[in-house]
Amino acid sequence: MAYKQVSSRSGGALSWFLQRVTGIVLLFVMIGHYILMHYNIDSGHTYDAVLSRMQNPFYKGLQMTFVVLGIYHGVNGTWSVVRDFDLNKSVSWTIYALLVISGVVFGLVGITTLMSF
Amino acid sequence: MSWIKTLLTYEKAPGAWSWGLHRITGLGLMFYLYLHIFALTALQEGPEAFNAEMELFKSPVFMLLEWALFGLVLFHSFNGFRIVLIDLAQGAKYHKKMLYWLTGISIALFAGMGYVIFSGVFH
Amino acid sequence: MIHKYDVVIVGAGGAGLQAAIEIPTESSCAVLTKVFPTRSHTGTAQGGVSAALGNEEEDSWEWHAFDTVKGGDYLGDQDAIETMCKDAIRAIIELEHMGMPFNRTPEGKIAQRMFGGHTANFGKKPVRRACYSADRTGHVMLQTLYEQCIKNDVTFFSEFHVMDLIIRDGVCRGLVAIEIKTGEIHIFHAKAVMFATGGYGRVFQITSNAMAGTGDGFEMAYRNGVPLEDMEFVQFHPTGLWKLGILVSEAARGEGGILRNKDGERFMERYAPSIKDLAPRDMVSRAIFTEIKEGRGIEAPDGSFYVGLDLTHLGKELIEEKLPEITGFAKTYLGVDANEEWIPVQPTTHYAMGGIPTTIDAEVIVDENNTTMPGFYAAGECACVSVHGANRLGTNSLLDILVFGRRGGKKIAKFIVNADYPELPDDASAWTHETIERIRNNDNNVKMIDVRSKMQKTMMDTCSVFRVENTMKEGLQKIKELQEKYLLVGIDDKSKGFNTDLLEVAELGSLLNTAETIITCAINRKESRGAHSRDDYPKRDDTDWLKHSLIFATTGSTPDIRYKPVIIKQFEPKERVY
Amino acid sequence: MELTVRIQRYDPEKDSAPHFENYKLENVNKTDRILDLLNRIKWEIDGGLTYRRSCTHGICGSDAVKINGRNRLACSVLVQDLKISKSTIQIEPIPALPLEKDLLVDMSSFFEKYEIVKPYLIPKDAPPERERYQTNEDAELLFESAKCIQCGSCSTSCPSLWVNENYIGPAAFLKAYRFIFDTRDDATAERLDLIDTTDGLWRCHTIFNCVEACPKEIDITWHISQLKKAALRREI
Repeated sequence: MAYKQVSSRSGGALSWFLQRVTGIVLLFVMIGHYILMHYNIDSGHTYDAVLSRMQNPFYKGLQMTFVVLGIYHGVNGTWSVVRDFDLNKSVSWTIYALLVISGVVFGLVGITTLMSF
Repeated sequence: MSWIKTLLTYEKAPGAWSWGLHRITGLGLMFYLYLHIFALTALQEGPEAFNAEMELFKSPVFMLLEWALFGLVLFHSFNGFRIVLIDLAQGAKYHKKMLYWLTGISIALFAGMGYVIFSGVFH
Repeated sequence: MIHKYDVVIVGAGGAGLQAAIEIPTESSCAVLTKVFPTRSHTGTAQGGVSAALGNEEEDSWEWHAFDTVKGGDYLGDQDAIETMCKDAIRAIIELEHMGMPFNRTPEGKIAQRMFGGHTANFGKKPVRRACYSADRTGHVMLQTLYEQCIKNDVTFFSEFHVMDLIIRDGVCRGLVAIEIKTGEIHIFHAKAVMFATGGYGRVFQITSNAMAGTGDGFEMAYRNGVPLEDMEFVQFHPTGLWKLGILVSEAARGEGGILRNKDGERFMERYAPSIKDLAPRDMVSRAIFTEIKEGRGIEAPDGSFYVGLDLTHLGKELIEEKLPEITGFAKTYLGVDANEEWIPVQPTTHYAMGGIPTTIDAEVIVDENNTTMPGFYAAGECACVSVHGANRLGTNSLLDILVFGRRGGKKIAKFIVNADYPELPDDASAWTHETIERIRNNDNNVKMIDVRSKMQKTMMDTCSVFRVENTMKEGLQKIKELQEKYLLVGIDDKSKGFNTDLLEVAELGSLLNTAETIITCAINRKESRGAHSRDDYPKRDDTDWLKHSLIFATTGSTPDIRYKPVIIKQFEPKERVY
Repeated sequence: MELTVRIQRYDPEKDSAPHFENYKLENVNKTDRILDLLNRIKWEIDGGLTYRRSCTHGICGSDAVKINGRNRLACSVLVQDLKISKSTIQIEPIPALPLEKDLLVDMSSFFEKYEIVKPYLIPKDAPPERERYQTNEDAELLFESAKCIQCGSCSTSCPSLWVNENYIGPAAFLKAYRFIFDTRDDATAERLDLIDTTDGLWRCHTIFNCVEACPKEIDITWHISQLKKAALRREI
């Protein structure tokens, strides 16, 4: 193998760091989500219960953060798994595009759902 | 694809296990997150649709799945925390110890969650 | 395949790399090595490299020169020793500038430690002269020099096994090598060839040397009519790991380690009252063998004997900081925790004081009148300048390769400017082809391993620390028989690429011929001096033997031995006591 | 004791694919090095067995092989150090590098990567007359990384290399660390540029296979984490 050196900074540092930052934030959001949404005395899961919770801006904000950061962390994480492989450019760009599009789509769906109340 | 053979035959130390599981749980959670978001779109279709869906989740099978999901969340969060300590603090020097401790705590929490889910205290 | 290079350096240890760095980039230079450069044996040096920097206490290059002369039992050439000790300071500073990581003093200078035979004020007391990097000095030095070669874009031919020199009419014209990967024979046509091929430790059974240390350079030169100087002087390092021979650095004693016999006695007090355990290596090795002979050795489960190297009083912290590698070896290979127990040690074949005779500029000398051979240079362990005389002081080998590797490189750089490529003979690779064909076509009835282990055992039994005429003569006889047998040795592996089976047989040829020169010279020198200790001639004899021996190959069965005077400058020979 | 050594053999001039051969050895001591076993097989049974070796005590870095599923130096592991099931020791070449013959692999890509991190001191100023001063603490920061013997155990144990042959790998990172954290060196940014790439630092996922494999017990992952932080620091 003649080694191909790709020099020039490629911004790996930032996405690597953001992955860690979002991870830590998600850790707390997750705890919040679990306790507030699922496991407390009045965490009903009926339509009405959910609806009434969603009126609370704090809850809403928390869910919004969860959706956005969760999707970012997930897409970025999956991309880093994909990037480990020595794929040819077109394949990796396709996967990248699919990941980004899916993230955007599901992000929008999630946000729309949240905003519809 | 010879890497698969290498991966399978090479001795896996705790670090390698945690890496593998972190990836698997991560991808699993990613998938679940999309599913979760998709499921919640039922909220827009009105109370009947949503409540019907919620009933589904109360079945024992889904309770098991919920418990398993919590397992993924636990491992991925705690191991993620460990990775952050390795990368940004001096965690590399204590990585195995951390893994053993976090695994211990996770198992305890996982058991606790099992009780919570199946006893139905919060339902 | 024929390559043309201004300079071809054989060996990528300290001397070879240091020489390569000195060749200007305008000239073409190739470094050939049978192992990858960073695998060279320089990397196993542990304790330090000496220079009178005076960083820890007062020191001077003259004291260093005196110690080297006295350590070598007055056989060293004092002009060369002077050159080396003076240049040492520059050499170390230059290494530091190249980025070698050293241990440091509290003020941030290069730290120095004590080492065997290095004293202040002409033998008054031990002095801190060895610059070091924990006990990996050689390793980091080799790395640093290799790094500089990468920086200078030196051309390496790694895993090329050099088989033969091309010398015709007293002129060196290049060499013949096998590319290990393909098995192909390459001819390197050169204006200048430098040998930096290292030692021959594998001639003996117990050795600290790498398996690559098979004396190829010595033998190739000798076979092609170049004499070998002072081959009888073989250094036995007193502290090799018991049975394995793996080196336990003298730094262990420099940091305060003590040798003890089975009664727990610090026996070196009896042999060298003033500097005790820090006496030169030849003395300590003899002392250990004497202790064992007189029944004060420690018996091992298998009935062999060793002595103990006691580091238990040094403290965990010092051991971890300054001697981590060797205590690691003791742990890995013998299961001995040096913090708690004595390390079992025994003398191990370590270093060749003798070798290809050279001037102080690494030009190879071909006779007793100091005539040099155009285009042939040698430096490092395979060369004999001679700075080590009859016994090398610890840390001086790393210094030797730096100083004379560099001087050789500089001399070559000057030489090639005006030199033309000498004509290449048609039969340049004939010997190599014949040898390979012979080995390939032999029936595999005589096994390489049988011949080699018999040779190693013979050398160990007849020509190690204590030597007697009769046994040595028997030894020589056996070596000659083995040389006959060697011609019948065959191989299992008939493939071309990576045929290590074939190369090991070729190396055996080098080992046997080198062994012959060692034992022949040892029989010839009828005195005891430095590492050459004769039971039948226990005294040093300056009247008859204050001279270098040069062994020449002849067409007959007995080699020719001639002599060359020792250069004495400011230090007149005196009795050697410590 | 009696022992079976199962060795992967491959002679490109004869075999189409690698295969395993078993060698029965008698009178094996539990304190024998694995290299001693290989030597015995080569010298007594089959001279064709091919592998690299030189110093025999873990400092030249020639004989990294995969022993019982993990990269180790054959000369630094004794029989007693291995968990041996069914009295068999399995020896294969280190993974992920092109196989040449038997246990011998082509290490050229490994060394190419070593060279790209500019593995030599690059100081800004001309050298002073005497040594550059450095505190012992600063010097000791380098010692662990300077222990590296380039045996290749670490890089070839890394899953990131298994799936991407362009991955620069732990050994080269360690060399980069050796200079980036040397107080005498002034080419930090230049060197970081070379490893702060998509095939560089960010493919390290702290798997610790390198640390497990390193025969010199270097905490390579720790060293890489220092490099990652250095690369990050200049971004934020």
